[in-house]
Amino acid sequence: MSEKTTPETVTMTEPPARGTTIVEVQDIGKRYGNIIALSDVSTSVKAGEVTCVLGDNGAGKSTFIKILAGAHQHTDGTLLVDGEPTTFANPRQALDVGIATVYQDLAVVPLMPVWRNFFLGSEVRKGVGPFKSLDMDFMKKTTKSELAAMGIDLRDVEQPIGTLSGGERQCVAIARAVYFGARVLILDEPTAALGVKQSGVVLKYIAKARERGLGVVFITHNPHHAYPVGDRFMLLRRGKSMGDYPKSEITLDELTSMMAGGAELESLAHELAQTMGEDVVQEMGAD
Amino acid sequence: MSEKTTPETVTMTEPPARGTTIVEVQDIGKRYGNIIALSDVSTSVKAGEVTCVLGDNGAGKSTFIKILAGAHQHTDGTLLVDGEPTTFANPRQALDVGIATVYQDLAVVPLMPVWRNFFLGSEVRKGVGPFKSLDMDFMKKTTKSELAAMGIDLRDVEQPIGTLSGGERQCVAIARAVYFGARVLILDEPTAALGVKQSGVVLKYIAKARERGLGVVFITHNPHHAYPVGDRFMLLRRGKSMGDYPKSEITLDELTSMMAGGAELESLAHELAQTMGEDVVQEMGAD
Amino acid sequence: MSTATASDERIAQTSMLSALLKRPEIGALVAAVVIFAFFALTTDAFATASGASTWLRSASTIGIMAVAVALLMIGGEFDLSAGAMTGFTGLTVGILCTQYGLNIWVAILVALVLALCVGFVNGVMVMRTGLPSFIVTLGTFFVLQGLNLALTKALTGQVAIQGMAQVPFYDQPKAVFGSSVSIAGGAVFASVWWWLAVTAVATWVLLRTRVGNWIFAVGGAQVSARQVGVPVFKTKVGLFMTTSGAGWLVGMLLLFTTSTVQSNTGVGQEFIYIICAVVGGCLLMGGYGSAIGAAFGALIYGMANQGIVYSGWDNNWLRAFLGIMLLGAVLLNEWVRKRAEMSR
Amino acid sequence: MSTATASDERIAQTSMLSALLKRPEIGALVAAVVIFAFFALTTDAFATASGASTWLRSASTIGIMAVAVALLMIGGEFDLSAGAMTGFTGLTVGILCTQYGLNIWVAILVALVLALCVGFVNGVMVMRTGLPSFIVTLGTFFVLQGLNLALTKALTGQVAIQGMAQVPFYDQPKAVFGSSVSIAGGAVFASVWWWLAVTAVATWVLLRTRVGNWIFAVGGAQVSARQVGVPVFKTKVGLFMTTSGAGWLVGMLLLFTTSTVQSNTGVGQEFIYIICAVVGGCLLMGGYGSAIGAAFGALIYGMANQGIVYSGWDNNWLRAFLGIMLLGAVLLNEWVRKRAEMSR
Amino acid sequence: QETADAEDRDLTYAVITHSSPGDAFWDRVKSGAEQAGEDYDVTVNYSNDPDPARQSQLIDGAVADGVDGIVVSMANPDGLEEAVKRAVAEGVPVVSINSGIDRWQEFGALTHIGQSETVAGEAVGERLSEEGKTKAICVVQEAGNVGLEERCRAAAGTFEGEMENLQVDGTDDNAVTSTITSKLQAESDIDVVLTLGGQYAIAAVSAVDQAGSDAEVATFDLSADVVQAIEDGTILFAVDQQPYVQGFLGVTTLFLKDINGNDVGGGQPINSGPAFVTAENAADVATFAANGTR
Ligand SMILES: Nc1ncnc2c1ncn2[C@@H]1O[C@H](COP(=O)(O)OP(=O)(O)OP(=O)(O)O)[C@@H](O)[C@H]1O
Ligand SMILES: Nc1ncnc2c1ncn2[C@@H]1O[C@H](COP(=O)(O)OP(=O)(O)OP(=O)(O)O)[C@@H](O)[C@H]1O
Ligand SMILES: [Mg+2]
Ligand SMILES: [Mg+2]
Repeated sequence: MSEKTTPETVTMTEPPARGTTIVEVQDIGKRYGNIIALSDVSTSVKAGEVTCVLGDNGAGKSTFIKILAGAHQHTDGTLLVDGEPTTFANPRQALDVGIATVYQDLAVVPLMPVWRNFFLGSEVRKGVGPFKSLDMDFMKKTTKSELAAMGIDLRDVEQPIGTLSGGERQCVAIARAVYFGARVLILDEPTAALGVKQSGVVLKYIAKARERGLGVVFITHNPHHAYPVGDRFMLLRRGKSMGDYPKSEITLDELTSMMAGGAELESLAHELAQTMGEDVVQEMGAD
Repeated sequence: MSEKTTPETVTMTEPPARGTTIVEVQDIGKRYGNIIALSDVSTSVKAGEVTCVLGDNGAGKSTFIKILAGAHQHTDGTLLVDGEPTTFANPRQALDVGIATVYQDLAVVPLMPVWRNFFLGSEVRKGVGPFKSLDMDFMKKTTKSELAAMGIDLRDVEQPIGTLSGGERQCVAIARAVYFGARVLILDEPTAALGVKQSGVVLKYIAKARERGLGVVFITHNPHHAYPVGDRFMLLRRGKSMGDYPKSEITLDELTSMMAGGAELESLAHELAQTMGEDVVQEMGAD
Repeated sequence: MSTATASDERIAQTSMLSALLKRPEIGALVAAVVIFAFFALTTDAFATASGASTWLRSASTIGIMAVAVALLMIGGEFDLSAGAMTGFTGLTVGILCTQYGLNIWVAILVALVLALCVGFVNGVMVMRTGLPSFIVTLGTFFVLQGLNLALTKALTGQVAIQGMAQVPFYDQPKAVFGSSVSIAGGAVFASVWWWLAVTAVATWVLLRTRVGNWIFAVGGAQVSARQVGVPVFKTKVGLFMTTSGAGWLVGMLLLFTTSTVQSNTGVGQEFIYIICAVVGGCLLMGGYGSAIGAAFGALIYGMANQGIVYSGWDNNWLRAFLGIMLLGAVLLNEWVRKRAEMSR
Repeated sequence: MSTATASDERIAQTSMLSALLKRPEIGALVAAVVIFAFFALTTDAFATASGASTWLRSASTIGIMAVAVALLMIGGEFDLSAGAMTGFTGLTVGILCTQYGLNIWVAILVALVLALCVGFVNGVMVMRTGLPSFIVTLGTFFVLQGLNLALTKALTGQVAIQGMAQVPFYDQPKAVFGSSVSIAGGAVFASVWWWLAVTAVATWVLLRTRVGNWIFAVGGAQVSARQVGVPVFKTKVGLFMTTSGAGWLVGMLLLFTTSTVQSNTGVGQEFIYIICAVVGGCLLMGGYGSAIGAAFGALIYGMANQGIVYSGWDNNWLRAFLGIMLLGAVLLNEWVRKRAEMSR
Repeated sequence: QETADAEDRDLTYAVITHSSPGDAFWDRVKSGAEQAGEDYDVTVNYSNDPDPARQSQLIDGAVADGVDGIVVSMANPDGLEEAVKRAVAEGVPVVSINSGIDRWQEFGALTHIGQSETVAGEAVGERLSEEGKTKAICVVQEAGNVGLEERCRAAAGTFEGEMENLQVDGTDDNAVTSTITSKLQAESDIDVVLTLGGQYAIAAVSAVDQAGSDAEVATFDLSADVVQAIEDGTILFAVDQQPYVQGFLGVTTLFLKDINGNDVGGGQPINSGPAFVTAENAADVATFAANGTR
């Protein structure tokens, strides 16, 4: 993993045959103490497919993907990787089978420079034996170019990542996952802090990853982001799965109203209309 | 400030006359060491108006509002509050003149219970003299109801806020600012982590606040969120102001393409089209 | 305390007991009970009234400081000068009375003012320079330690206060700080009552007042606390002054119980206070903990220290036993806390 | 080092010097120079070869430990058993050689293995139980302290190692750990070379290797580090073992320089190490610091300690002077660092 | 208290001193007390704490534990006054050792077994004057320790030349050597270094060597290495306060009181030393020093 030396923009190895199931979950569940954050969720991540996970705040989306990423262990049900029942003891094991993740809270070390964060855990080294040392030039260059490709023009890759803006940090996390994602790419609200342009780039990345045969799990609250790139849509509500629809069975409008909880949205639009005027609500409705 | 006892959903006091300038900045700038995050920005926040601040990631939006909120001190230019040149030494001073803020990083204390976070810095007390103690019942009840009004049905207000989902935490920060915002309400990407329904509630809150004569500063990357509620749109790019437009001078489409950097977006849509198919790009374009 | 909707399907179970089990001090309480039971069963004197009198006394002065240090730690800071402060205030009173014949109450007041000043300086230095309190108060510690030795020697020619009992009106403060009442045959020293009072007040402040809220906030996330308008500066300086005030109280208790203080009194104790606070459930990085837990931590320490002596184990191993007992208590503590987490 | 685009209009100015000024150790370097200059100017003996020999020697053993402790602190942990460890290893070798007649090199190896085991146990306990290392290693510290006293006493009948110089082949390890060479009229002890070597290796590891990256990461944000695949467990346990290994090295240096160790050797020194690391720019909460800075911190401490003696100030005030000097150094340090921040 | 006869020796004595942990001098007191316990087949519980408040708690604890007698060192008599008086009032016989010669009668102790740091210190001061020394440093390895301060103060009192205290960090051997070296470098007219413990004498010898000074080393307390050094002539003399005697006699006094009703000393204090170990008699004590009993 750390022996990559080709400074390509997006490096992906070992693409599995399109349509094969890479990761599958059956009746999976997670409790934090007596809080049941997730229960009885079943779905699968297939090569060359984008699975969008949708749902209200607190529905359990992040909990779900943390199980896939090895950051949390499930307390009920089964997780199958390549058909084998697995429990990832830590995220390293998930990374080692080619699952790369962008966490909602980004998983960066604030005081460390941007480039060290980018390659953290998968450092590129040169030299031999006990005198192997970091290939700093390569890593700095790569970090800068990968970020530039996302439209982030960093002043200085030596800057502690904690001093970057929210969106810049988000882009580092995404660029890193894309760079190291080998078979599955998991993205938890990657576009939340991003501008329109950067969001577009991320969607493009997702499409490219799908193209190359990776399985992608994509979480977002924006139906306009989810619908164009998604192949399947899994809906969570209050920790339970409310269904798993292929794109052919659902339209953007249905998706939007499902995400918003149907009827409620209309009454909301109505309320807003009273304060802001009718024309405004039309725009709103489109969202 | 802490003597509020009416558990109204949205409590706002002292609404100034509509259209009066509450806060004004002239050629304001901010440096972090040798990094110039913001320079020469001028604008004003008026009672009963929503000023949207737009711009790419890292453009300086958060820096700008942190100056208004007293969290950072400006290094150049002037900040006028009610016409008086001011430098807020700390956010308390800003709060005391009625400026409440939702920070992008939320400003919550992860290990503290939700209700203590909600009232932190503006605790409600009962009793007399040195034996004043916290009015815990009132604070817990208020927290629960304010969050319920935003569509967040919390299991337990005693839960440490660090264990809430990203969106739930966001809602606490927003509900708090709305509850305590007296004259100016500043919101830094409040809807970023929110679901469709919760975003709608936040927009409704903004509309209501405007209605009641508060000045609102609203930062978002979503033109569909900005356009319906905004009265003026200020565009930042690389720390500089690119203009300050009233709603009458700009359409949603212009706004969108301005936010995305115009031409670039089109080439992006084109690229995505090649991988995902034409129909998809139409949806994208709408965003 | 829990306001959870009982009918929420996302909560497995909930009970009154579980609310109690969530408290940070629960582990320390269990550990204290276990240690008590152990020594009560294995030694004769431990569980007698006069035995309890001894370990309660030794726990009490440590306990008062541990509670104050716990507040400070919850607020995210350390005070390494806390130990030397107990000696400093005692020596101040001793020197002023025995060498300069100052009225004893006035001397006590002077010592209090001096202590608060040191606390204030500590707090202001930490807040103004942005240096870690660990280092700033270490500097103060060294300075106090040096003053204690050098001034005492220079002014009294000795390294300990002598002849305190002959000072006029000695009996008055002695009644307040150094007396003891006999309960069921065991002497209960004034320091024990003070300890209970300090713990009760600290617990009330922490959980039921605005200031308590601020203490948790400045320790848990200082930037966030500042952003929502918590007066961070005042809160922290106040905490440092509270700690040095507690140092004064303990200095008085030591002086009037034994009628002497030495120039090295309290040196090295600062870490005992921190240990007690941590055993009692405080996080080292701040933002979490309890005053009552720190009191239990001191009780554990006092009981272990005295219990080992009662057991008649070879004194050379004292430290080793203490270490094992401490580790045991903390592990038990943690185990209980984890179980409590699971069942909450 | 800086890869900033020179033409970026969002950067005010940038220079080669400013990259240097960003380093965490810069403040400590300046403070060390100031203290050196102060004593060199105010005393006669300080800046002579034989004077330098003395303060370098006293800085060296503290410095080695400070560097190891700095790595551990950057990794977010403390080791309070580090001081007692220096005594423990020295006593082990002393007892094995003088009481059991073991070959001296074998004894040295046994001590190393024991030290690494203690480090390993420390690390595993911290990682497995989730307890703060402050408490776990405090337990180990007490246990070691007890063992040092009780075992030494039980096995040798004394509280210090006697007759070490009469052990066969004593000269061989003495040459490695306890010899001195004369440079420009001043004796430079082996410990000084070891100190330089340890500092250089630690700096290289920290800044130029993968492990160094991991150390910063586990200290700065353990959860995040784990999420991106850093082997947190191995890194931390390795750090604890490094610290106890350094304790072994210092134990050997002490034993073979003075040919004796006492049962209380190193007790209380653990805080000196932490102080030196913090003066050298390490953050107490981890994730930031430098090995070379810790070495400067030890240098400052060593120079201040000896310089005060050279100055002939009233020795009772030693601690007070030390405290003031420490505060001064740290304040200067901070001031330089802030200036550096501004101009970077 | 029951009066035990020779057959029924189920006796327990507490020895409570003001020693810091690991102190070589007090370690010998402990050895003496424990040896006496073994010889008489009685239980001896040794405990120590330099802090008078803690020490008086230990005394209270021993009383609560129902011991048959207490041996106590009273470095800071004011601090122990109440506790000792309480013990006596409870009928527990108390013997004071080492320090406290002025107060033991007042507190109601059976007797006092000396000698104190003062007596030893004064003897050293005189001895150094006899040797013709003019400028001395007294090396204090633990700041603020009452016993150590007293030794230096008493020595300075009888020494005709000039004597100054030097504080060193006793837990860092390297620092001890360096600090003494620095002092000798800074003041080359120092002609004697007085240390307060065997280990520190060894460090002082190497410091003298390091500094190229021609000062001589004298010390309190013995150890095998010190005796060796005296024989080799690198240490001038050591003063042996015979701490073993203090521990042994303390327990013996209580024991005799218990089994035989004896009042050892007959209301007068008993002297336990000091003795000087010099090149002449070093060989005689060498074996005892190696055993850790002198
Ligand atoms: N403390 C700091 N030190 C150095 N640079 C900083 C600091 N804070 C922010 N910056 C820099 O200032 C610039 C503006 O940051 P700011 O957070 O204001 O951006 P933003 O417009 O809010 O972006 P986003 O939409 O991503 O939140 C960024 O490039 C960031 O790297
Ligand atoms: N460590 C934890 N302890 C207790 N409860 C937790 C913990 N982590 C999450 N939860 C709870 O589990 C539920 C699901 O959280 P999760 O983060 O998975 O939601 P989400 O769907 O990602 O929401 P969002 O869209 O707001 O990010 C939330 O109600 C949250 O309060
Ligand atoms: Mg989430
Ligand atoms: Mg921002």
